Order: sequence, then structure tokens, then C-alpha cells
Amino acid sequence: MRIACPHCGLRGVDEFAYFGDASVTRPAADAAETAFADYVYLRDNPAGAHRELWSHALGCQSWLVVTRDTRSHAIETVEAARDVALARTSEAQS
Amino acid sequence: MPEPLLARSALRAHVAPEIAAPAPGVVLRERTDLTLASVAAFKGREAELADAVRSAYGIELPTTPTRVAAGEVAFVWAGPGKWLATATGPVDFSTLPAAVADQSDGRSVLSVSGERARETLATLIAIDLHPRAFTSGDAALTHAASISVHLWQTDDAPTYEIAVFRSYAATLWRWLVHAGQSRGIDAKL
Amino acid sequence: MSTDRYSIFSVLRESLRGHSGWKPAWRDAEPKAAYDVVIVGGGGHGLATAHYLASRYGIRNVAVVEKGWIGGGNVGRNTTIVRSNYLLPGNIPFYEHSMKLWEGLEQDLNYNAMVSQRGVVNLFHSDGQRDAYARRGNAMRLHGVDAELLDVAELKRILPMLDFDNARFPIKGALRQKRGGTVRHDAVAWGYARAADGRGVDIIQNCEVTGFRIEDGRIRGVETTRGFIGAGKVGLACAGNSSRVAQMAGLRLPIESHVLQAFVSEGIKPFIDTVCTFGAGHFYISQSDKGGLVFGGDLDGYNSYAQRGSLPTVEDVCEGGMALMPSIGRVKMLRSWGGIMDMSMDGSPIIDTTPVDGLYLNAGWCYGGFKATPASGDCFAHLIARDAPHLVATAYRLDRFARGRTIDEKGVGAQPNLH
Amino acid sequence: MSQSHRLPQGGLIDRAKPVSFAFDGKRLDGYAGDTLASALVANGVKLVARSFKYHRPRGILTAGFEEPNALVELRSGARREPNVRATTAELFEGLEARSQNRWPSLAFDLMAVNQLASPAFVAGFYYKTFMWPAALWEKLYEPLIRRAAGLGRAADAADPDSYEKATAYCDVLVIGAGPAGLAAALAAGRSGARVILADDDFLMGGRLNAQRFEIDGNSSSSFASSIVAELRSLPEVTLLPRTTITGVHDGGVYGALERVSDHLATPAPHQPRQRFWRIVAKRAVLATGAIERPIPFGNNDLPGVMLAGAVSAYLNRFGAAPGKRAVVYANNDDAAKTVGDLVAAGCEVAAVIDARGDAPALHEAARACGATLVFGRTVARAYGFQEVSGVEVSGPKGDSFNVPCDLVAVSGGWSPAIQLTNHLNGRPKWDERLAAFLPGVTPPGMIVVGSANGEYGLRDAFVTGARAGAEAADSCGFSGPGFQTPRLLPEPEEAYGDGPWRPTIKRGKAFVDFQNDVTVADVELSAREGFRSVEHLKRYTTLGMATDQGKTSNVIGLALMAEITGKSIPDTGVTMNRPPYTPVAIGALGGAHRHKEFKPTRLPPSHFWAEEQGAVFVETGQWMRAAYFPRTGETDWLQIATREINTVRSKVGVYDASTLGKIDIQGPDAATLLDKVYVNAFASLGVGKARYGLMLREDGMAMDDGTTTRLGENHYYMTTTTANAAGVMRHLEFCKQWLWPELDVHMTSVTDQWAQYAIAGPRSRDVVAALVDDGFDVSNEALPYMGATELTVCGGVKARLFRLSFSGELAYELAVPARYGDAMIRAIVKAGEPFGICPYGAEALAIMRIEKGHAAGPELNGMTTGADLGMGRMMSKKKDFIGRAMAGREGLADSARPVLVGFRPVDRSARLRSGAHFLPKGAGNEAANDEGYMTSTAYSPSNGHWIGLGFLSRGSERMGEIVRAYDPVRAGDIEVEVVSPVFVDPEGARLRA
Repeated sequence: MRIACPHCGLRGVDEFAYFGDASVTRPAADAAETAFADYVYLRDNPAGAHRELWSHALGCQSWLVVTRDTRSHAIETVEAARDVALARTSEAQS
Repeated sequence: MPEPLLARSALRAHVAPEIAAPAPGVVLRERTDLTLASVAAFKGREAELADAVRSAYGIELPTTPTRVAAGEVAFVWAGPGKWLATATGPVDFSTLPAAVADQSDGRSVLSVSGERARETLATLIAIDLHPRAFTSGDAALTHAASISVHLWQTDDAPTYEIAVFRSYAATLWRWLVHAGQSRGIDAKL
Repeated sequence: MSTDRYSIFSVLRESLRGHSGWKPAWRDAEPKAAYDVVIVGGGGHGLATAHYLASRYGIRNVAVVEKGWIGGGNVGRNTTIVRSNYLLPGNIPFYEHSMKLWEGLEQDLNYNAMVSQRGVVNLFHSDGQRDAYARRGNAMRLHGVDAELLDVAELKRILPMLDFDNARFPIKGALRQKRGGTVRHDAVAWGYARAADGRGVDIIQNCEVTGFRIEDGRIRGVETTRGFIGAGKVGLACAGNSSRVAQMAGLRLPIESHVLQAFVSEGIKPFIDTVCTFGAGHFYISQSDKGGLVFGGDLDGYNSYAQRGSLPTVEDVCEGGMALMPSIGRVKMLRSWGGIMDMSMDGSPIIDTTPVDGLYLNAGWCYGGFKATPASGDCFAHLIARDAPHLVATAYRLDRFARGRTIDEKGVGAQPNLH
Repeated sequence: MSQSHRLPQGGLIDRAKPVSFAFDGKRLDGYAGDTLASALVANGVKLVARSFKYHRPRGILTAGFEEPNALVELRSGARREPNVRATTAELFEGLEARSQNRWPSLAFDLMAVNQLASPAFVAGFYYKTFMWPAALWEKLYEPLIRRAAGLGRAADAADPDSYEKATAYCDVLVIGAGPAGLAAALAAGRSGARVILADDDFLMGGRLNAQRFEIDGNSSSSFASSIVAELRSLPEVTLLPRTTITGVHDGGVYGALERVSDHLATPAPHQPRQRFWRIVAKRAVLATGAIERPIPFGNNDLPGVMLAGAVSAYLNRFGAAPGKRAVVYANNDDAAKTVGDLVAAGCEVAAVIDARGDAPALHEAARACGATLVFGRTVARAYGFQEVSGVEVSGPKGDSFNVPCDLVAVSGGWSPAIQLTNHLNGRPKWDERLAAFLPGVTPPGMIVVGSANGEYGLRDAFVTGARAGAEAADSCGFSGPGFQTPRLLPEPEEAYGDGPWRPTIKRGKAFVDFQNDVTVADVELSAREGFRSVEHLKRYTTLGMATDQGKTSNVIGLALMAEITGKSIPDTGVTMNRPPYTPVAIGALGGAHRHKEFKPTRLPPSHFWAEEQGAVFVETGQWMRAAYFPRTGETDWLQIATREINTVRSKVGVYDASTLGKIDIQGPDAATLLDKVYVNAFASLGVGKARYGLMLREDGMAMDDGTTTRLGENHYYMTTTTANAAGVMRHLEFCKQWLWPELDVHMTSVTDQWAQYAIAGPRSRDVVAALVDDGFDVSNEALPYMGATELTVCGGVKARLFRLSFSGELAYELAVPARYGDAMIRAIVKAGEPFGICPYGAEALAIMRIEKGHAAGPELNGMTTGADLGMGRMMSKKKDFIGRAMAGREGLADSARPVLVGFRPVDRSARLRSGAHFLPKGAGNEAANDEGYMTSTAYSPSNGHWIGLGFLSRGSERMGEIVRAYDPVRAGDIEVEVVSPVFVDPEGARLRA
């Protein structure tokens, strides 16, 4: 598998470290304990399109949000996680 | 009063073997004369940093994986909003309006050049170094086998410079020598 | 006349008549309208569950529905290792129960699954690792499980081909469980299928579950590609597909599906007579009765349902192999395969009821499902039959994550690809 | 007679270069350009192997990598390689090959008694027996089975040759250098695209070398060599002969094995034996050709039964005759070429037997050579002792007659070599007309051409290859003149065949999978017992599971099962293939970095100095750390560590702490970030002060700890444990980039920038004072405990000085740029001499930290909470931080959890061991009584006895209680007293001195 880092270009999967589901969001500090438990432990785990976090660990250290098909390993999009997170924050504020 | 401290490389011949080759296909050396610094722009102050670099060194900060050099100073892209500043000889980068950390000792820089340099590097580094894909002025953050490296090409000989965390330098040297042996490597400290 | 019972005598008798009297090992059953229990998943765990439901808990009106052919999933795609060398009190009794069932399996099933107790050896390379294995070995001994620490001299006798002299991570000893070993994986599925079939269980192949019929919070049956099948109780034993199937019942699980590759070499004459794991090199190896070196390493590390792995993992595993036993350099890798692992968030399994009445869950086996097969079947059958967890599986509850009662052998937290 | 079966002329061998070799110790001759198999053929050697299960005599079936029979052991000792296909092994001077799986010899193999028992040894027989008594399985049955199993032997010692891995990129990868591949490579290459052409053979050209075509008026082999010559002249074309594409992987990555030196006795100096390539290709053209199928009949495994295409290859390419009087048995017209080749080589064609009713081309060929022509009949069996001496031909009415011969050339049709198209789960599709699987969904970017796509004609190969090569280049932005199909003589079109799969008369075993001894009867039994899907068939009978991976057998097995069960082939199943395409040496996949170079070795700045001191080193992850520094006369590590500790506690010692992770953190939000990742507060830390911090994972368990110093308002310097340095860095970036992207803060690893030395002991201030430049004050008032300052040492070298202590003594950590690290340690030792300084290593440090009750790796084991570690009160209630919420869960807040306490043996002379479990005094050795475990133990020189740290249920409430430390794996069981985890200076007076 090769992942197109938006900063560095296409690189082999061995440059990247996987973290997991990018669709879960850390609850607010005052959220209930169960909300944190769901965040930490529960996953959709779809067979198909999956938004997931990777770190370009042996590259530019950027965290990435990769949309990938878990059946074919075909990658649809790769975004800088920071951009996605900033968009999420501004969405939440607006 | 103690004696002044001598600066020393991370390499010694018994962990970084020297090899002579009469007509070398690849030449391996250490660059010991470089000043290095990590430079990262603060939020909203990217333009200020770019201006400062431009006015101090006449360099346009690269925003893609490239290296821009002017005289003895160069800025190598090191990730979004981050650079590795390099200079031949002592230059103080800490006055730049950015997060600056001295890396002159944190990295060892190895220079690999010669007509079989690409072939040698292809055994350790998995990015495409073919001239159509990577040429003088290009830079990359990648790995040599399992070792993180920051490399850039400085001329069409071709010459590559590879910055590696200092503690890994001896291993990387040995691995380069091993890979270069069938390709006529000349390695001298 | 046909032959039912397997033995040396029946084999000899059949050899005199061209083996014409053997019956199918199991019937290729058509689905009935309804069963007391429907097990979803015709892998090792599902078939074992059916067998124990029928043989131990007296429930014979059982169907196992399988979307493809039985035994085509992880029970046929693993490195065949069995062991009970666990660390934590939630796990040891369960895996030891499994070990004991392995030890009597062939007589129970009248099927030779080649349970081979050739020992499992875990190498250590530092004082810290030795102490961690001592802690594990002592925990095992407290649970009545065999465990011993081996020194280098003893290891050299058992595993002379290891790189003792020139290794990056010097070998300093090992933890061994002598009763651990290997089992012929496919035979486990077939043996359970044949035994369950013999007790009246319907094994229904090429029958994929497409949904659940749930009324008033209670399960009524399963929708399948071969029509609706009514069921008093439904047990899910879908391994890597657990999340997908559970989702049809509205459940979200603490599970990610990951690919684990394994490899076998061409057959060679006897080379290694035990199972050996090399944690520092992410490598483990044994040799099959057919002569192939069977080996593997870490997960590829990302969610996948593709049953195939990536090249860097193959290279890492072989690099580890060469670091451990450099005399295998010229032995050739013959085949690779990838299994879909239901990686739970703490690395330990789940055998529990669900919020849907009559729907039971058996999942989260990570890469350890094969060795668990008999106990998983027995405990799941117990849970389904009695609506109470089996004594050795009380820790495998679904709510343990929310309650902070996780069973994390590796201490890596909610990061499935690291377990 | 030497080379009795070598033809007087012809072939692509170099008759000017004779090569001598040995098979089973017998010296034989061949020529450069031979394979081992062709040289054996040329020498009239037919018996080359014994089969796996029945030990039946076996010969050479094919002329390529699909060979199931002719496997040999090559070379000897540490270079011994098992299961080498004689058909692909290149001959070299002095080659030594041995037959396998026979005893005492190949011709007289006592294990062939297995054939007598063969009626019982059917597929799956072992599942049905050897069950009683259970104890005999490991002791008797299994060892017997194991000894019988396997063919060759692994080497005796570590592989002395090296391997190399490399990455290559190209626009177009062409796989296979037969006519289609050559055309594709040339069409792509002429466009200027970057092209790699890989072929497993040492001679490129594929069937152009094995068959006799006329192309543009010349021989096909010379045409092939002219194309190869042009390809070689193109600067962006790379030719990789002796290279097998082993796998197709996600993202256009292809694995390839190049046999760099296997055609030599030993590799040239510094050359690897093999090189494993990862080829990243934008487009690929698959031109792997097709594999001929045998036809099952009785004794179809007898040496002398050979595939027709292989017969042609031995005759045409190698100038060697596999027999003198041949029977050709085929179901397709392609075999007509073999008839022609045999006649041209002067061999007699005794009979041409066509399983079909009517097949003009084959009949024409037979007629032309005057052979007996038989059609509509089948070969019932071959006969002969250890090699074929004739065949029995049977007709539809049960009539039969014999034809004496020493060679049976068989063609059961062709299977396109589509294995690589399956590697990304693309299922092949069955083609009824061709009776073969064709590529279904192909991997992204791959085009399949020529015979591999069922287009068997030579013209089709050139046309489809050229078109695909040009298209592939074009899609990468390159266009060129392409490749024009040369002038060809017409050839027969019906190069495919279907059946018969089941022999009509069952006399003699009819083999489907030669290598695994799977017969037609085994497939029938498999069907009878319900193992009818292809997956069950394979697993139950082992069909297709041998080293040839069923390349010649899978389709036959499937067709048989379909016929037996009355289903279609697609309904019976599809044979899927996974990497590798052909077996790959584990050494090649492992690569160059072996033994001590298995992983990088990180050297800290004091390493060379420590070597000079005679330090003993210990691997700590990738780091090499000095464990202790022996002095003359000292031999025992504990004695040395004790001396080092006593020196530290009474005078002063120095330790290289540089391996700790060091992270430079700058920015207006630096404090905010630290407050989010640490359980305790850092925003409130004063400039010039350091603080111990604990980090949790989000699940509430302790992740890492260390001290962080505030160097400026917006500037912190964090240290992490050695083991977690990279992980903590990634975690901080995760927090910054993903969780709180609004933060304005930057982290940079400076682990390698600073050489950091701990100078510890009551005289440490004296040593430090001797090193710092004039004007810097290191007094207790100026630099109190947990203070930090930037200064210069030794005449202007910039440095950071921290008043930190892991040992519990008055101590400093002095950091200087790493280039001065070597000189610094020497200067420290020199400056410390008047005060009695000694260097100390990791062992002494580990003991001293246990004496102080500091948690380290064994306590931060990922299963412990802040409260377990006795740091519950450090966890801020005023702020959110990672792990806060989950740390509050019932299971983590349970007061019965084991917590960190100290232990000492009741019998003070007793030794403690980590890993022991705690049981209440008087309780039985049962799991129910397990109350925790010992994590760290040491002989404490300061206490004069062993001490330990460990986790004990409710431990902090049980001070003074006696419990048992139970350690059966080391025969240990001693009583210990629960004590405070701080064994030295509990008030901390010394470190504040």
C-alpha cells in the first residue's frame, strides 16, 4: 500500500503509523464518563470506506486523515489531520 | 580551569569503517562543518518569518519538499511550516521570529555522491531518486531501512546529503558502506 | 454399507474395497424453518459451539449457518499454535480449559486433529524481559498451568539452530510451556463439523446472514440468502466479520478488524521441534507435520477485510526469522495468507449476552482465536444453554470497557493493532 | 557415454564451454547455457527424484518453474539449498546436486515400501487413525510422519551469503520476456518511458527460444536476441533477467526476486546471492505465458512422461533429446509442433494419440512423419520399471494395445499463467472454449497479454503485447513508434484442449498433483466424503499445496471434481493464488541487515570513552548503554555496581543520561499543551524550574514520566523515558495536530542534540563548580533542587545545568551539545578526580532508583494507573487532561487494586526476585490468593540486603505485614515484609543539600 502524504507525496505504507478510526471525536471535558468510554473503545469498523488516522512517522510527522476502502485498500483521499480538525472546530463554533 | 572541550564526530573508524576505492562509483563523507537549526513558524506569523529569512539570507522559504540555498545558507523544507536551516560555518539562526532549536549536534550529515550513488541509496531508501523524479534542490523526509533521514540533492553528480539523528550515524555509515561495497565505494572519515 | 467410525481398522477395511464405503464427513444440510439455536459462522468457534451444545448441553436442534464453506476463515488461516501461557487471571483459566479440551479432543471427536504437544518457547533477551516472563510463569503456576524458565544451556539443546553467538539481541533464556504445541487447523473444523453433524446439528453452507428479526427486543431468527430461519436463540461467532454482523442487530462493538499474515515454507526434513517465539524480532515459528516451517509476525496494523497483507510486513517477518535462525536463509517461503482478526480494544475476547434478548456474542479473539476454539465453543454453548457465563469465562464481559475491567495482557491500551 | 542424448547440433547452449557437474556424486558433463535438467536429459538421466508420499520414481516433467518432480538439493553445508527445481537451476562448473527423500539411494529406495501400503495411505487417512492411544501420537506416530515428510534439508549453518533489497520505480513494468513481453517492452521503451522488463529465465525470449518459428526469415531465437539488444540500448529500459515477479501488492508495488549469483558456485566478492526488489510501477503488462497441463492416466508419473512443450524446449533450446522413440499424447493441435520437433531432431515418433475425435493439424503432423495415428482413444497407462517403456492405449469398447516407447510427450492443453492477477483478490473467470481460467478483475494498472490472456497464437502475442506496451506508456505520458509485428509463418490455432480428466481404465495410479502424490482416486474420495468445494479439496487432499503450488495440477483437480459431482467448473470453485508466485528464499526477503546489524545500534555521546574504560554494555532497545565499569580485579557485576553506588552515595559519580528522550517545546501555547498531556500542572511552573510529570493514555493508564523544565515563558524542555521517546513525540504531535489544532506550539526532538550527564553524590557540586565558567553560581541558593539554568562550561561551551536527581543524592544533570559529549565526560572525570569520582552504569542507576522507590519501565508497564504508582494525589482536579475521565472508572478507582510498595526479605540474607507473586502468609499456592507481583528487585548496598518494589493489593495499608513472594519458576518462595518504597533518605534531605 502507498499513501499520498499531502506534503511529501506518495510513500510506502512502512513510513506511516496507524492510529485508527478518525470518525470518533474526543468528548468535551465535562462530558459523561460513558461518552469517553464510547470514544475510547467503540468503533464502527466498516467493510468499505473508512476514515482513519495515520501519522507520517518516518516522514514529515504530519497526522493524516485517510479515507480508505477496507475491502480493497484503495485510498480515496488523504487530508492533513490538522486541517480536518480545524474545519471541525470552526464548524462546531458556527 | 578545565581544558577547552574538543568537538568530535559521532563516527570513529571502528564503528564506521573507511574504505578506499581507486575509481570510486560512490563516495561517502561526513559533513562536519554545518550549522543546523530546526525552524518552525508560529501561528499567524508565517509571513513575518518568510520576510525575516528573505531579508537576512536572501532566501525564499520553500513550501514544498525542496532546499533553497543562497551563499553559505540554505533552508530545507522539513514538514508543513517547518524547515531545517543549514549553514557552512557558524550562523546564529536563533534570532529568527520562530521556534528555533539548534540541531548542529542533533544530526550528523553524510554526503553520498558519484555515478552509482543512486543505485547504492536505492538499497536503503525507498523513494524515487531518478532524475525525472528527484533532482538538485529536491529534499525528502524519509527513511533508510528503519532509520529516519532527511535528505536533499545538492548537485547533478549526483550528490546527496543525508541528515540523520547523531546516535544512528555509525549504523547508517556501515549500512551505506555495506551497500556500496559491490559498487566501488570510497568512504573516508 | 458405509463406514461411520474412524479407526485403523476401518481404514484397513476400506483400503480393501477402494475406500468406497466412506460417508461424507458431514451432511450438506438444507435449512429447516426453525431451530432452537442458530449459530452464525461455520468456523472453528461456531462448529465447536454446535458440538458442545449437542454433546454437553443437550441442545441438538441446532443449525450452523456459514456464508461460504465451513472452515474457510481463520480456523484455516492461522499458524496452528495452541498454548495457555497467559498472564492475567481473566485469561489463564479460560485458555487452560481450552488446553485440557485439546488434550482430549481426538477421542471426543473420533477425529485425529494431530494435537501435538511439542512445547511453546518464548525467548527473552534482557533481565527485564526475564522478570516479565517469570511473572507470567508464576501466574500460570498459580493457576495450575505448567511453566518453566529455561537457561541458555537448555535452550541450546532444544533449539540448536538459534543465533546464540552473533545476535543483535542476545538470547538469555526462555519461558516454556511444555504442554503447548500445534494442532492441524483444518482438521479441527472438520472434526467438530463431523461430530456435531453426527449429533443432528445442521451445517448449512453457502448461507449468508443478511439481517436479524428482532421483535420486542427479542431475537426471532435470522434472514439469510437462503431465506428466513427461525431461532429461539442466535449465537454470533463471526470472527473478523463480527462488527458487520453485529451491526445488523444494531450493536457497535469494541472491535477493529485487522489483517494478520502467516507464512509457510516448502517442506523440509525435521528442523525445529517446538514452537518458538522471538518477541524482540516480531517472529514466531514452528514446523508442520508435512515439513513446512510455519511462521508469522505482527499484524499489518490497519483495518482491513481484504484477507491479504502488505509486503513490508512480509519483509519484517523474514528479517526477524533470519535474525533468529540464520540457517533458514536458503529455505524458501512457499505461501502466505492473511486472516481477518477481530481485534478487541484490550486484546481479550468477549463471550457475553447482548442488549437483544436471545442474541449472544462470541468475538474479539484477536490473533488468539485458534487456540481458544474448544473452550470458546464450550463456554459459548454454556452461555447460550444456561444464560450464565461459564466459570472460566466470567471476565469476558462486554461492559468491561466502560467499567474499567479490561484484560490487557500487553498493557498497550485501546490500540488494537498493538495487541 | 557422455551426453548420450545430446543432439549433434542445434540449441542455444555454448558447445565451446563444457561444464562438469555432479548428480548424486556421479560426474557428468554439460554445456554453458544448460539447466541442470537439460544437462541431465542430455546425459540420458531420467530418474531424478522420489515422490513425497509413495517414494515413486520421478523424472523431469517440464522445462520451467512449474516443475513438480525434479527437485534436488543443491550445494552443501551452509550453502545447502533444498527443493531446487532442476529445470531452472543453471549449470555451473562444479555444481553438486543430490536427489532427495530417498534411502539409501535414488535407484534403490527402501521407503518405496510405502507403495505397498498405499491403498491405506489415501487422502486424509491420518485424520481417521493414529488416535489410540493418545500418548503415542507425540512419541511414535508423529515422529514417523515427520521424518517421512518434507523433501530436502535446510542448511547446516548460518547462510554465509548476503542478500540485498532495493526499490525501483518505473512507468511500465513488463512481466515476462516471451514474444508478448518483448513486444510490450519495446513498444513502451521506444517511447522513452521508464521500463523494467523482468523474466525468470536467464535467457530472454520465452517460447521464441524453445520453439522453432521463422520470423522475418530468421530463427525465432535470433529474433528474440535482436529485440533484447535493442532494449539494452535504450537508456530508460532496465532488463532484469533471472528475476521473478513474486507478488503484486497494493499501490502498484511488485515484489521481485533477482537471482544475482545462483548461476555461480559462490557469489563474486561483495555481491549478494539474491536481490529482492520492490518495484513501484505505474502500469504493468503481464506477459507470463501459459503452463501446459498433463493428462491423468495410469502411471503418468513414470520418468519419461514429459509435457510436450518441455520436450520441444529440450530439443530446440538445449539440443538434448529426452527420448529416442516417442509417443505424443495430446488433446490439442499445439502438440503438432512437438511432433515436428521430434522428427526434426531425428527421434522416432512411434504414435500420435489424440484424445479428440477430429483434429486436422495434429493428424497432418503425424502423417507427415509417418507415425501411427490414433484418435478418439486415450492412454490408459504407461508401463516400465523406473522409467517408461511403453503405453497402453485403450479404445471406447475397452479394447487396448501397447506401444513401446521411451518418451511420452503429453499435452492436456494450457493454463494461462494468471497467478499474479489474483494477488489483489481478483477472481479469475472460467473460459469454456479454452477450458482455462482467464484473468478476471485485474490489479489496478495491469494489462494481461498473449498466452497469459488466452491469446495463444504467436501473432496475437506480438500484437497484444505491442498494443499494451504502447498504451501503458501513453497513459504515463510517453508515445513512440511502437512495435510492428514481424512476418510470421502461419501456425495452428487450436492450441487449447479439454480433458479427458478421468482415465477410462484404472490400472496404475493416475496422478493429478505429482509432488504431493494426489491421484484421481484421492479426488474421488474427497468428493465422496463431502470435501467438494475447491477449498476443501485442496486442504483435504493437499492438491496444489506443494512447492509448485499446483501450477500443473489445479485445473485438472478442479475439472475432475466438477465431473465427479456433475457441476460446472465455476460452480465447483476457483483456485485463487497468493504471493509468492514461486517460492522465495527467506534470506532474500530478510535482506542485508543480519546478525548485529539486524536493527540499528544507537550510540550515546560517551560511548567511545566508555569503550576505552572497558565498560560492559547492555542493549536497551536500540541503544547500547554502559551497564557497569569494571576495574582491575573485579569480575562480578554486582560487586562492581555496589562499588559504583557506594562511590556515588559517599563521594560522586557520573552517568550518561543522554538516552532519555528530550523534546524542545516552544510557543505561546506550550504550557497549555503540557497541562493537557500531564496529570499535573505545568503552566504554574516558574521559569528556571523543573517538575516531575506523569502522562496517562486516554484509557487512564500511565504512559510515561519524566521531568520538564521551563526555560522561558514560552519555552519548555521535556524529558521522556528512553523507551518511549518516539512514542511521546508522536503523542504530542497528535494532541497538537488533531485534538487541539488551535494550539500555537512546536515540538522538536533534541534527544541527539544534547549530551546529558548526571553528576551525582555529595561532592557533585564541587565537580560542577570546577567545570562551569567564571561568573556562574551553582550554590544551593542560586540553583536549588529542581532548579535549572543556562550557562557555559570549560571556557565558553554553552550548557544547561539541571538540579535533578534520580539517584536520591545531591545531583546535577549537565547538558552540552553532543559534539562536546566525548570531551565533556573526560573533563567531568578529570574534574572529579580530586573528589573520588567514578563513572557508573545502567545497573547502578537501576539499583539506586529502586532504593529511592522511583517507578521505571517495570512499573510503567501499561497496566498501572497513577494511583497504583502512588501518584493519585498528583492528578489535578482543576483541569482536563488526557486520561482523566477514564481514570475515574470503577475498575481503575477500585481500592483493592495492587499499589506500589516496597519489600524487604524477612530473612535479610535472602534474595528477592522480580516476577514473584505475592500471597498472604499461610495461604495456599492458588490463583485465588494472588495479591500482586514484584516488579523490581536489587541488592541494596545502602541497606545491606535485598529490596524490592512491587504492586500489592491495598499495599499502602499493609505496612509491616509479612507476605510470601512466591516464585515457583525459579524455585523461590520467601517471606517478605511490606515497607515504604523509599529505602534511602525518605525525607529527601540529601537531594536538597
